[in-house]
Formats: sequence, C-alpha cells, structure tokens
Amino acid sequence: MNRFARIWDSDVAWSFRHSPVAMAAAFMALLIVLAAALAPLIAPYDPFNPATLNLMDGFTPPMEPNMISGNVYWLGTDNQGRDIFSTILYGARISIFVGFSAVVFAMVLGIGLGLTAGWRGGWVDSALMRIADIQLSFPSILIALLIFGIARGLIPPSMREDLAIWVLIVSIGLADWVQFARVVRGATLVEKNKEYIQAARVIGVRPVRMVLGHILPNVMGPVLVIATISLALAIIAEATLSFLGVGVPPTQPSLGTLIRIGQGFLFSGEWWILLFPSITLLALALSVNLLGDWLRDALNPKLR
Amino acid sequence: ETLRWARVGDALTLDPHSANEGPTSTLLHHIYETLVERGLDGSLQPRLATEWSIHADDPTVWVFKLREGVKFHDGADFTAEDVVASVTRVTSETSDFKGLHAAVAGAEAIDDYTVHIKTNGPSPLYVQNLTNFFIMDKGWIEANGVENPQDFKAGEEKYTVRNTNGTGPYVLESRDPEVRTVLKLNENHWAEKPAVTEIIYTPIKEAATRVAALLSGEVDFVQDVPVQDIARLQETQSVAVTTGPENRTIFFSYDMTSDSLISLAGDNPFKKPEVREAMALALDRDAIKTVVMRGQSVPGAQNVPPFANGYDAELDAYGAPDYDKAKALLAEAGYPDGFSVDFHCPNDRYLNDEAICQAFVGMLGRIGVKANLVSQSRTVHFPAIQNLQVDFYLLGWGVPPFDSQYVFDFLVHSREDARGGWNGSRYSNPEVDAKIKSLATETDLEKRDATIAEIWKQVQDDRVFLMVHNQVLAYATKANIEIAVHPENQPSMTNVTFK
Amino acid sequence: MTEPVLSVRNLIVEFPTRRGVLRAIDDLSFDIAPGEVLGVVGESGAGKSLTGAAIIGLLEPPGRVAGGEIRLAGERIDNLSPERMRTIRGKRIGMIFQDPLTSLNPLYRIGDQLTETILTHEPISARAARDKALRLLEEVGIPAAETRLSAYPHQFSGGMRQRVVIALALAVDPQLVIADEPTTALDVSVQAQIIALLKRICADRGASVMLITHDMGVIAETADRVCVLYAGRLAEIGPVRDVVKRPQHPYASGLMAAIPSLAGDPDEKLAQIPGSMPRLGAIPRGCAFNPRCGYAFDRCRTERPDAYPAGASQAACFLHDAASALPPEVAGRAAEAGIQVARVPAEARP
Amino acid sequence: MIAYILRRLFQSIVVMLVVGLVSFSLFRYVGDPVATMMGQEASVADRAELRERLGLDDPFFVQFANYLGRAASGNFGISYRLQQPVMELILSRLPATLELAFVSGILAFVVGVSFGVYTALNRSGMLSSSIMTLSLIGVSLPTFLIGILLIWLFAVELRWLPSFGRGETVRLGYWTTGFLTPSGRASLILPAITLGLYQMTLIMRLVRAEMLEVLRSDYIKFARARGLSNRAIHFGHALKNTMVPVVTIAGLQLGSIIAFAIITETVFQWPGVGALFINSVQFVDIPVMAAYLMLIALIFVVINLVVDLLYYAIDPRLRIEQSGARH
Amino acid sequence: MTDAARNGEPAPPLVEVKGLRRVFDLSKPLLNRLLEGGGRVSLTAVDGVDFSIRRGETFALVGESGSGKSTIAKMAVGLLRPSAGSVTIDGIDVAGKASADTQRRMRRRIQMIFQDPYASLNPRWRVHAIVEEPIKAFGMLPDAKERAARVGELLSLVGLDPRDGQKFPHEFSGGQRQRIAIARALASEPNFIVCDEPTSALDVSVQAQVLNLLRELQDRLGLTYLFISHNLAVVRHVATRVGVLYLGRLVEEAPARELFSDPKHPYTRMLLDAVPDIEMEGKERLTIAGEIPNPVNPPSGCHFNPRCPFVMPHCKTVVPPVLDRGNARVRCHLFAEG
Ligand SMILES: Nc1ncnc2c1ncn2[C@@H]1O[C@H](COP(=O)(O)OP(=O)(O)OP(=O)(O)O)[C@@H](O)[C@H]1O
Ligand SMILES: Nc1ncnc2c1ncn2[C@@H]1O[C@H](COP(=O)(O)OP(=O)(O)OP(=O)(O)O)[C@@H](O)[C@H]1O
Ligand SMILES: [Mg+2]
Ligand SMILES: [Mg+2]
Repeated sequence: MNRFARIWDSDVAWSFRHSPVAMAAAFMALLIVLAAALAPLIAPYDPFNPATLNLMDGFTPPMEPNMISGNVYWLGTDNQGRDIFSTILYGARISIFVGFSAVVFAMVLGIGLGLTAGWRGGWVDSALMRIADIQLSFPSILIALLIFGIARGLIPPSMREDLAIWVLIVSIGLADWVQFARVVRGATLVEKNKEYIQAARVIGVRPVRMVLGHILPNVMGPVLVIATISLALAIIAEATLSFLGVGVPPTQPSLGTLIRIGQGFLFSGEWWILLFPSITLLALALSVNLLGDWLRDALNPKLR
Repeated sequence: ETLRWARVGDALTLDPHSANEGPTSTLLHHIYETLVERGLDGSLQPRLATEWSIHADDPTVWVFKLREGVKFHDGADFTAEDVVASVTRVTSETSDFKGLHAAVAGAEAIDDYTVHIKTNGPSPLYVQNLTNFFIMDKGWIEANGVENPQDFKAGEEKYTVRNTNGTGPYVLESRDPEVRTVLKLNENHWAEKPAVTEIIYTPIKEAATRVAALLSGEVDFVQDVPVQDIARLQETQSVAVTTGPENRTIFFSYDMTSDSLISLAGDNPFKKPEVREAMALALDRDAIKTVVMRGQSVPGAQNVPPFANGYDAELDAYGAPDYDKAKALLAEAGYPDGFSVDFHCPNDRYLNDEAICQAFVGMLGRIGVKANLVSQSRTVHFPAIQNLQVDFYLLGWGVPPFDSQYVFDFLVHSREDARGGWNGSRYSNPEVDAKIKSLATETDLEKRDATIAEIWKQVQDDRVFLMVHNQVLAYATKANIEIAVHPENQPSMTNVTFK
Repeated sequence: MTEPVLSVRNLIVEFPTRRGVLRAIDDLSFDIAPGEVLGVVGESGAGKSLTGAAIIGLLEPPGRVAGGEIRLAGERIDNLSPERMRTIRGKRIGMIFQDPLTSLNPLYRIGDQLTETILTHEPISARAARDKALRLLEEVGIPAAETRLSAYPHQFSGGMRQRVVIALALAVDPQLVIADEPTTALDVSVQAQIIALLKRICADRGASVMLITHDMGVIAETADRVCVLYAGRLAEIGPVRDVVKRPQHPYASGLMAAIPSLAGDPDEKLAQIPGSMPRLGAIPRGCAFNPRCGYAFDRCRTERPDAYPAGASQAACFLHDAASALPPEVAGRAAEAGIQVARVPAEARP
Repeated sequence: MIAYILRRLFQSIVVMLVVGLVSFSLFRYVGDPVATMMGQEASVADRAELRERLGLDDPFFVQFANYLGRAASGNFGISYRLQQPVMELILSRLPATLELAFVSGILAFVVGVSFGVYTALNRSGMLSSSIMTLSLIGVSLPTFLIGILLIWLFAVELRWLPSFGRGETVRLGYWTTGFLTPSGRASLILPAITLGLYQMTLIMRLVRAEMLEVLRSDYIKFARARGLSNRAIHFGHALKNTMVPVVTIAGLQLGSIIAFAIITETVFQWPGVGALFINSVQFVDIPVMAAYLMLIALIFVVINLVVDLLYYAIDPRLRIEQSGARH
Repeated sequence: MTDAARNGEPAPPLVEVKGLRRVFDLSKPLLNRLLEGGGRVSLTAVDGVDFSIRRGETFALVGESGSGKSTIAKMAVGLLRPSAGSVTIDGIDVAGKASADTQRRMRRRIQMIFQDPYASLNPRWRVHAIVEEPIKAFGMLPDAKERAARVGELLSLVGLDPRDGQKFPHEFSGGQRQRIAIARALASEPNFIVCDEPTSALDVSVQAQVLNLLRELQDRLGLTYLFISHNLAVVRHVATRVGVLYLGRLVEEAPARELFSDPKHPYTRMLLDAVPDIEMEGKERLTIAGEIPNPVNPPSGCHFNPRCPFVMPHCKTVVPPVLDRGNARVRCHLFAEG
C-alpha cells in the first residue's frame, strides 16, 4: 500500500467519505480558500490598488450597468467603486490569512507553553497556569484591543499599514493560546505518566526530544480539533475587531471590514455591499466549523 | 407635545462652562440662555441681551442691554450681576471656554440691566464668541459653591454637572447620562410658548440603530443621519428629512515648509508649488460629493463656510480634475514617478471622513502619488496634528464666530502663543501674520474686510489648504414634524412645529 | 431435567462496520440450570462480555443480536421491547461488572443507589426500601452498614465497592446473575473473599450464575460447568472437573497446559499455543482454531465443526466427530495427549 | 477550605494588580485625553496646563501608584468625559449589564442544556443534526451583524420589539431594573439573544459531548443493567454527572458574556458598562477605562471562585477529600 | 537461568539493594496545614528493603497492589531517587554521582519492561523506530544501515518478522506488543532487566509465550532479571529467589523452591492459600481477612498484625527484625529465638 492508499483507507478518511456534511463543508471551504488564494488570477479587478478605482463606479448594483460608466459588476460595487466580487476574493484572502496565522500563532505558543507546563510541573506549571488565568480574566476582545493599542503606539505610522495584519494576527492569537495550552498541558500530564515515556526515560532520552518526539505527536489530536474551531472563531474575531475599527486598513478590507462597511448601507438600499461578504463569511466560518465538528467525532475513537 | 430626540452622543455635562463641545452646548441652550444667539441664517440674534454695541467712547468696552423680567428656574430674577458672575466664571482657570474670552479684562454691572465687558484692547468680534456663553444665577453659584467649573484634579464632582438653574425655555426633569435626559417646558419663560412641551433626549451611538429607531417610530427626531440613508429616508412615507449647510469645512493640508518629511526622509515634495497644484488638480470634488457624500455636501475651494465673513465665491470656485496636467506638473517638480507619503485621517470625527480620504488616496494614485492611509481615532489624530507629527492630513474646521479671522488665527498664523495651534501646514508668512494680528483690533470693518480678502488671496495662492467641501447637515424626523437646520448644528426644539 | 434458567440457542452477535459485518459471536448455544454456576472462559476478545451483554439486552449499538434466541426460564427475551426488557434487567437478571470503581455513580450515595434500584422494581415504601438496602449491605459483609448508607463510592476501598456492586446486582433477587470478571480488578487476597461471597449469596438465594472470567483458577474453584469460548465460538462446554482436568478441545487443552500452577515442576517450560487469536475480521475458514492447532487436518480448514459429545463434555472439534476421517498420525497424537478421539482409525490403534 | 479561599483571594489580588498594571500601561497609547477634553479654541498652553493638572506628565509608575493609592480608598476619580465620579457611573450602569448578562446567561444555559441533552440522546436524528448545524450559523456571523439583523427584522420590519435601550426601568434602592416593566422586558429580548447565542452554542455542544461521554461510562451501563428507567438514567444519573464540567465552563462563560456585552451594548444602545467603556476608549477617559478593566477582572475572579466552590458542592469526591480520610 | 545459577555455584551479585527506602510527601500545601491543622503527611512506599541478585538469576518480588513493587523497580532503573539506601549495579550506584561516562555505560546495562503493552509503546511511532531508539540514544551504531539490520535482528530474536518494523503498535496483539517491548529492552544489550508485571495484562496462552521467551533469552544472553508480579504461580515458574513485599517491607525472602514448599511468614502462607486451586484438590484454605490497609498510616509494629491469625501482643508495637532462617530471611516475631 502506498502512502496515499493508506491515507485513503484510514478510518478518518473513511468517515470523511461517508459524511455528506463533512464533504460539503470541505468542498465549500476548499472553494473559498482556493478562490481566495487565486484571487489575483480570478478577480476581474484589483480592489487593493486605489489607483485603479473609479469613485464614480461606486454603489453600482449587481448585474446592472453603472449609470455613468456603464460598467457592469457581478455583485455590484461598494462605496469606493470597488468590485464587490473581487473585493470578497481579496478580503477572504486576508481573513483566511489572518485567521490561519492567528491560530498557528496561538497553537505554537499554546503548545509550547502547555508542553512546558505539563512536562516541568511544579512552579513552572503553576506560574504558567496563573498567567493563563490572568489572560482568561481579560476578555479576549479586550486583549486584542489593548494589543492593538500598544502596537499603534510603538509602530511608526509609515509601517502601520504593512504591519497592521501582523498586529491583528498577534492580537487574536495571543487572546487564544490559553485553550491550546490548557488542553496540551492536560494531555501532557496524562501522557507523561504513560509507560512509553518511562521507557524513554530509562533509555535516557533528552527532555527536549522526549517532549517533541514522544509527547507532542500524541497530543496533536485534540489540538487539531481546537484549531479548526479556533480558525472559525479567529475569522469572526477579525471581523469583530474590524467592526470596532481596529482591524486591517480600510484600503485593504477583509471580509470583516467589508461587512462593517456594508452594515452602514443596511437601510440605504445598497444591500449587496452587506449581503455578499456576509454570505461568504458565513459559508467560510460555517464550513470550517462543520469540518471541526466532524473532525472531533472522527478523531474520537469512542464515537465510532 | 413630547418630542423624542436622538443623536449620536450625549451632552457631556450640564455645567455650562465646562465643555466647549457641540452636543453639550446644544442641550444646554434649552436650559440656559446666552446673551446673543446664532439665527438660522447665521446672523446674531438677541436673547438675554436685547442690544449690544461697542462703547462709543472706549473701543475696548462692549455694552449689553439686558432683557427685563426674566427669571431663573428657581425664581430668582435675572440681572446684570448674574452676567458679571457668569463672565467671571467663564474666564476662570478650569473653564473650557476661557479661550473664547481670553481678551476679557473684566465685567461691570452698570445698572440692573446694563453690563460693560472690558477687553484688553479693541475686540470688534468679541460678541461673536458669546453664542455659547450661558448665563448663570449669581446667587445660585454662591449658594452651591460652584464659582469654578469642574476641576478634575480635585477629584470631586461639581454640583453643576447634574444640576441646573438657567433661564431657558425648558427645565431639567431628569437625567441619566448617555441614557436619557428629560426636559419639561418652563412655564415662566419670557418668550412665546413652543409647541414642544417635553423633550426626551436619547443618544444612540450606532448609526444603523439610530435610523432603525426612527423607522420603527421609537424616536421622533434624529440628528446625525448617515448621509447614505438620506435618500432612502426621504422616500419613506412616515419620515421627513431636512438638510442644510453646516458651518464646517473639510480640507486636506500638508507640511509645506519643512525640508524633510517624517514619512519621506530627506525630501518634502509639498514644498513645491507645482506639487500642491498637481494635488489640487487630482482632487475630484464632484465625485466625492456624488458617491461618498451621496450628494450631501457643498464642494468648494476656499475653506470657509459661505455664510462666514470673508467668503469669496470667486475663490471658492473649483474646476474639474485634470490628471494629465497634474502629472505634467509633478514631472516638472521632479517627481515624474510620483512619491510616497503617509496620509493621516480621522475615522470617527466627520461625515464619512475615512471614505473621503480613501477616495483621495485613489485619486492621488492616478497621478502616481502613493498616499499610505493612516486612519485612526480623533483622540490620536488631533494631538498628532497639534504636535506637528503628521505630514499630510485631513481636518475639519467649524467657524463659530462666522468670521475668517477665526480660520486665520488657528490655521494660518505661525505658531505663536495662542495662535497657530492647528497650523499643521507649518505655513509661516510674517506679512500674513502681521495682517492677521491686525484683524483682532481693527474696528473699521471695511478696512478689516479688505485685509481679510488680501490674506485669503495669499493663502489660496500659496495653496495652504486643499479644500474639499462644506458639510451638509441632515435632520430626519417623523413626517409630521418640521424643524429647520441650524448652521452650527444646534437645533432648538422651540422651533419645532407639528403638522 | 428441570427447565434451564437460561437457554441460549445459536446466538449470533454482529457489528456492522465499515469493513463489512463483523460476527463477534457465532452460533453459540448453552444452558444454565437453576442454581448452577456456569463459568465462561476464553481469551480477551473471545466474546465473553458480548455474550453477557446480549443476554441482558445491553449490547452497545451498532452491535446487535443477529440470530438465535435467548430464553429466560422458557420465555424468549431477545426480542422484547426495550421497556419490557428493562423490567427484566435487575429484577430477573442481575449483572456485575469488572471494575467496581467505575460501576458506581460517584455523585450518588451508596444508599440512594440501592434504594433507587429497589424502588424501581418493587412496589414498597421508601422506608422499607431503605431497610432492605441496609440488610443487603450487612449481608455482603459491609461493617457499620447503617452509617455507610450515606457514604459516597469513593469513600470505599476496592473490595468494599465490589461488595456494594454485588448487593446492587442482587438487590431484588434475580434468578440469574451475570458476573463479568468480578474479581479481575481486585487484589489476590481480596479476590478469594469476593468469589466466596458471590458464591454464598447466590447459593442462599438459589440464583444461577454466569461467571465470566479468564482466570481458570477462579472457575475451577467456583463453577459447576465451564464453557470455553474461542473467537466468538464455542470450543468446549462441560463439567468443570472434566474441562479442567481432561480438556477435549485442542484449544482448551492448550489453554489448560499454559496455566502456570503451584504444582508441577517449576523449571519445566510452560506449554504454549503458537500464534494468537485471530482478529474478528480475519477468522480463518473452517475451524477458527485450525491455524494454531497441532491436530488440524484437511477437514478443519474447510468445514466448521459442530459441538460433538466428548467424554462428559461437548467439544466443537472434528476429533470428536465419529464421521471424521482422521489422519491416523493426528489421532495418535491426540489420544496420547488425553483427548478422547471419537473414532480412532484402525491403523492408529496400538 | 479556608486555606483554599485565602489562596484564591491572594491570587485574585495579584491578578487584579497585574490587570491594573497592564491596562494602565496601555492607556498612553489609546490617545491623548486632553485633545478630546478641550474645545478646538484651546491654546497649546491651555492643553499643556490641563495635562499637567491631570498628572499625565508624571512618570508612568508615579501615575500608577497614585491611581492605586486612590483606588484602594475607593476613589476611582472623576470621569474626564462625563465629569461624574467613576464609581458612581459604573455602579449606575452595572445593573443594566448584569441584567442583560443574567438573562442571556440563563437563556444560553437553559436552551443550551436542553438542546445539548436532546442532541446527545438522539444522536442521529434529523432534528438533532439540524439543531447542531443551525447552532453553528449563530457563531459563524459576527455578533454585531446578528444584532443589526435582529433589529432590522424585529424592530423595523415587524415592529414587535424595541430597537434600542432598556425601556422603562424601576429603581429599587441602588439598583435599576428593567424586569418589572413590560417595555423593560421587551427591550431585553433582542440583546439577550444576540449576546447569548454564542454561549448557547458553546454550552449545547459541551453538554452534548459530555453527555455522550457519560452515557458510555460504566456506571451508566451498570444503572441500565439494574433496570432503572431511561428517565432516571438520563436525567438522574447522566445529567448530573454531565453538569460537573458544564457548570465550570458555563460559569467562566458568564464572565465572557459580561465582557462581550461591549459589542451587543453598542449595537443596541444598551446603557451598560460595556457601552460606557467603548465610549470612554473613544474619549480616552482613562479613569473609566481603568475602573472598567479592574471591574471585569474582579468579576472574572469572583466568578472563578464561585465556580470552584460550586464544583465542590456538586462533586462529593472533592468535598470529602478535603476532610481527610479515605478508608 | 544459566547453568551456573542453577547449579548453585556462587556468582558475585550483580545487583545489590541496600536499605532501600522511598517516602512520598503527600502533605497539603503549607497554608492549608497552617489553617486547617494537620502536619505533614508522608507515605513510606518502600521501607528498608535489602536484597541482592546474582548474575544470571531471576529475583522475583511479589506483593499486593500498593506494596511498593513498582517503586522498587523504578528506583532500580533510576526513574526514582531513593530517599535512603541504594541500588548498585556492579558496585556503581544507580542514583549516584559517578562520572557521566560511567553513568552512561551503567545505564545502558539496565533496561525495563512494563506491565501494559498498550501504554508502553508510543502509538505514533513505527515499531522499528521504537526498537531503534535506545540504540540511537546510547549512540551505539552510528550507521543507519547497521541500525536497521540490528533492529531486524532484534525483532527476529523475539519471534517477530523484521518486516513488522514498518507497522504501528496498534496493528499488533498484546503478546506481540510485549515482544516489541522486549526487543526494545534488548536493543541496548543490557544484562539486567527489570520486568514490572510483564504478563499481568496478557491472556494465559500469551503469558506462557512471553514467560518462555524471557527464560529463553536469559539462557541465551545470560540476563539477570528483577521480576515483579502479584501472581505467585507465575513467580514460581521464573524465579530463582523470591521476595514477598507487604506495605513496603520485605516480609520474607527465600530461594523460590523453599518459599513455595515451606513458606514461613504468615502473609506468605496466606498469599499462597489465596491462589485459586486449579488442581481442585479441595485443600483447606486460609483466606486472608480484610484488605491491605491505607499505606499512609500503616498499622504500628508489624504492618500485617491486624490481618494475622497468629498475632501476638508485641506484634502491635514492635517492628519485627529480619531473621535469617537457613537460606531464607523472615520478618516475623513468630520466628524470634526463644
Ligand atoms: N463496538 C464494537 N465494534 C466492533 N467490535 C466489537 C465491539 N465491541 C466488541 N467488539 C469485538 O467483539 C469481540 C468480543 O468482545 P468481548 O468484549 O465480548 O470480549 P471478551 O471476551 O469479554 O474480552 P475481555 O476478556 O477482554 O473482556 C472482540 O473481538 C471485540 O473486538
Ligand atoms: N509518585 C507517587 N506519589 C505518591 N505516592 C506514590 C507515588 N508512586 C507510588 N505511590 C504510592 O506508593 C505505594 C506503592 O506503590 P507502587 O506503585 O510501588 O505499588 P505496586 O506494588 O507496584 O502496586 P501495583 O500492583 O498496583 O502496581 C502506593 O501506596 C502508591 O499509592
Ligand atoms: Mg470482557
Ligand atoms: Mg506496580
């Protein structure tokens, strides 16, 4: 059996092939991710280049010619004359990138600290868990807001636009590491008392190798599940931060920023500015959530 | 009849001299009264003062004749002593209005209904600063120990923050800050009885919620209507929208003096007149008006509202954008490929401020200028301008005294004592400075107007500002309510009529 | 012969899985007589617990009884509605699980769990139920039963907990008790106490016991008859002495020989059966034991043996089928090992 | 127990101090309060003078120490924005937030637990799958959008419910409540749903997962083997065991509800501490921000403690271990 | 067992355990103790245990759950530090401060086989990596090819197919896993292996395979075992000498044959009686009353006194000394002189 066949034949793959919801969700997520990744190729316009925008194309309804330029846009345009379709593609790119990076950041941080706390135990553990408590006693949204505040103070304005995304990633990620750390710590505490770890100790395997080689692979299951759920949450968090006005720069709107812009037009008749990005966000978050749900069940041997 | 009134923010305090801020003054105009007030056309109207003039013998003294038979809400009579006490209070250390009364040397009650206010020199425009100067009762001030407005350092709340005793048409019934303030008709008021007998004032921060509240009939009158909703609201049967020009100009400015910019080390393109001209040629004011402002703005080239003294329709005229010419000018100035610079913009202060900036970023992009938009809260934006930390920015400016001198003092004059505090362009022209200074004391109005015109000419020639438009105000009400737009955005519910 | 308390006929238990339907119990039949203790032995995964679960109607889905029938005192119970089955569980069939630590709900007091069970099945007052619970605790040998009623499970030691579990299983005098490895989790010194208790209390009440375990020693001491399972199938069933001392199925005899005992020569190597029990999906054709069997011949690889009489027992092995054409060499070796081969071919006779 | 509480109290104080320190060190980046406190006519000198008077020029640690000193005596200063004592402002806004959080918490808990139990007991049913999927939609859209959509549907289009505010409130001593008036109750519905939706989904999934876990446990198997009724097993045995972890997490979620109220309160113009905070951020009202953050930290700390105590109350294993002996 | 051992020729002891003691601190945090009273609580899991194992011999430790068997095993391989006493291998203290190099060489010679074949193999690693790990860790064969060959060799040695190295542990049965664990233990070419209940999780038929394998390896490689079990019948089949543990104390230690034929300590006798009688000889049994007491506060004097049928008054107060009785050593007042 080659590697692919083995993967195809694994329990997880099997359960995937037999779950219509999971497949639909995966298809949807893949579609959005691909479309976003290939945005420069697919999108008819480059909405992030202000020089190409024509303000007079603003507020063109979907599939209707603009009154002045006569241009037709599939999903209409927004208040800056950006093609909504292109902007959604580019925006999804940012949202996905921010969400994904934030989760990876939180994951790396959480796993690192969780492993350390679980493995070292004692005061290191207590200290790290107290920090986690403090972190938890600060609502994540506030943490993100505050980090944003610091960054704004520290980063020179000229670099802000470039760094805004990274700041966002760090803010969301930093607000999210605790759950990874807790789960990993718990799993580490369980794993480290298993006999295979003692066997490695008898051999005299070095702690770093022990943690990374032995324990880490064994705690990845729950981590993956949390990661999927967090991904959806991070995408929403980005949207929420943008709503509070601390997200990505308005010249490079993410899905969340687009929704924030669009919700201003809820009563003014330009429904498409709100509707299409919302549907995209909903489809993205929902499919990732459903995938996470499925993965949780698929990785839980007891539920099979 | 009861009027439910909503706008974006609440009055910050009920102390009449503690916060020089629009919504605060607007609400206080219903409780307290000023000597003079701004009419709907921008002219000064009598209120507690029936007449005012510069003393015939002494150009440094303003004489006010007061209205008789006026009573404070607690029943005390309104007299010249109250005005004197109010002047003392408004010029005190912790007053937020002391800047407007900086020229005041003292006030004197000549008799019960005559007051003299002496200034440190001729102040022909002083009376224009009094439209938000509320008169308090001397006895009440003393009885409650509120000789000074709120002092934060003291860490104690002043009695005046929550309690009022004015002469205005309404009496404070109850107040829950940022939730709801209820005013009842003052039966003893000197003027005609207004149609509105009760005001319920509720701030609603979110624009969508505010509009929803009007559409669902939960409020009767909404200020701060988002421009994009105006057209829709106008079409809605149950709602009426009134619009009118506001006393506020929106413009861009840039550091046109320094040799080096903060965001562009070693160079300053804005120093070159060609660059400034090119930028002006790139600005498509009509597009901004049509799309960003949804038709709700008055584009212009002179950054002073049309109803203010010094406005010149000729200077205010603007042409269509000309990108080719702009590019040519840039090339001429040595920037054939344009340049890159930070562009600072507030995102929570003016109507669609961020969208305006964004649109301009696109326009500049067309001529090769890369403006990196830094859009942030006014709490960061304004200090940055004042501290000269920005190269290129958007600013809005209201002109409460309705006179160009106010613009010159703050925006054109070099930074010096109380002047030039908002001069982010670092424009510094000693000649102009001298002219500006002369305006303050010039009592010959014709001569003064001529000087103003000269200054404007110079300022426009030097392209100190890149004016975008004057804001337009929109009030949305239930269809049966009529209210006129006030240029200072200080509508008075006494003017409301029901159909 | 009196009617058996429990009669299992051709029981089939299946698990539909992604790789097809797995047959975990295949054509299993046995009886338990009133008052009898039937030991069920076999290696891990042989299907012992599943048999117990099938009888009491607690197969975890997707497991299901796919064939055969189960009769309790003559009444068929494998096709009852869940509601009817519920009234049989606890009331007529009691069950004891392996781990006393996890069998008791940690959040409820012992007394409450007992009275709850009693009140579910008997129309008596709460007061009376409590008294009965108290008596039960005393009966299973819990000192100071009165005060222990209000204790929580974690306040008991392992042996005490298992006593409570026995009290719970026997609370309303079931006819049959299924004990699934009741002593495996306990210490050697406690095991003997619990087995003795179980035996005594069931004998007192005349309850039959189906004792599931993989410990032959426990069976030898406790059971009247033994049933040896292999890969979900019956290997041998018979009186305990016969199965232990003179096992007739090659698997059973291999199993018995592999048990280290306190007698015999300690320096001698233990007898061992090569290989391991097949996984469910990969049960060989014919006799499930044939690849490991030293006596296997052609027929064993193609045909599945029934249970044939073998001495006092019955064994599912062609060695005992008179119709078998046994290779003489095989028969010879079997006979040598003490297996009473059904028909020894002439050539092999001495 | 006492030792436990003491240790937690000590930890709580440390947590509060850290929160205070962190938040305080961040304020300088939010903006310059002076810029918003003074009218545009104020001169540079006037601004400098006000800054001086507010002590904003002092070194950071001096400011923090001063703040702590005053806070310790219950004086959180005067709001730069509303010119009232911060303590009073927050106390007057707290009932609104607490009532909203309470109702959404109850809503999330009741609906979450019932749906969770239902979906756990009917694992493969049509309705269960629909509930599971629909619940995800609730968390796949940002709260602010859900709020606005609810307003649009129920207030503007249908006109069933108010779009903003708290309706009529009744004053009971220090507390203002919206529970006692019809408009107060009606006003609660939309914000409570908006705020509770996320937690509801969370609790539902948690209950479902825990319940499935518990249903597989040996003691449930043993309870079945004893012939107990499904009712007794599901709602007596399984649910109670499920609640142990659920209560912990749900408790902690209550804290998040209060924190997340920021957005809901903004959208619905709900006069609570969250909206107060957001307005204060925009005004750089440092005293209010600092007090709010400390308050949130305090609430979290208290909830944490209460949840832990609750845990002790539910789980006898922990309770007895405290008092010693095992045998 | 090597011939030497069986013939009773005196070989020098390889492993020596002297006065071994291990105390676990179970005290509550200081603050709790201050407020709620109650001093430090400690659990003496192993208390003054002495024994030695000669080369090629198998020393078995038996005892009920909690008697301290695993704790001794862990101290023997250096997983736990003794609170007092020492374990020495060829004169080198396992927990001592010998030079790093000596330590390393010594460690290589000690390996351990665990009870649970499901938990003792990392489920995420392929079998060849598991078996290879000690070789790598001790830097024995730097060449990857050689290592692969050695792994194949080891797998064959324990009766597995070298190709099984590509599989994951979950693809094996319990018995096969235990073989993998044995292969791993043998990888560093140890001469002392600690087996902590290596078969208690296995079925009898598989248990026989594993026990036979262990014996075969001992004969072939001259291994020395510390064999831990609670099953006396198993112990009888593998041990040269047996030690019986009760609540951390070695109550009896004797050559295997002698212990089974002539048990001295009442506890040993009762343990033997408790073994179910598979031979069904219907012999008289002496069931032990009660259960093993809480080790946190064990009975005073002889720990076994509350369950002992021969209890004497001073059993409750005086800790019995270790008494030499022929080849055996007993801790019981019954055997005191006079
Ligand atoms: N839910 C299930 N899905 C698939 N196979 C199952 C399931 N439950 C049990 N089996 C299989 O059924 C067979 C019999 O299992 P059972 O639990 O009856 O064994 P057992 O004889 O009791 O073993 P043990 O001694 O380990 O308790 C095993 O091969 C097991 O893998
Ligand atoms: N890390 C530890 N901390 C506290 N107590 C411990 C620790 N490890 C072991 N103990 C205690 O020491 C005693 C002896 O434990 P040990 O594991 O050695 O027993 P054992 O004889 O191996 O039992 P089993 O047969 O159950 O494996 C037990 O009472 C145990 O609870
Ligand atoms: Mg079983
Ligand atoms: Mg052990």
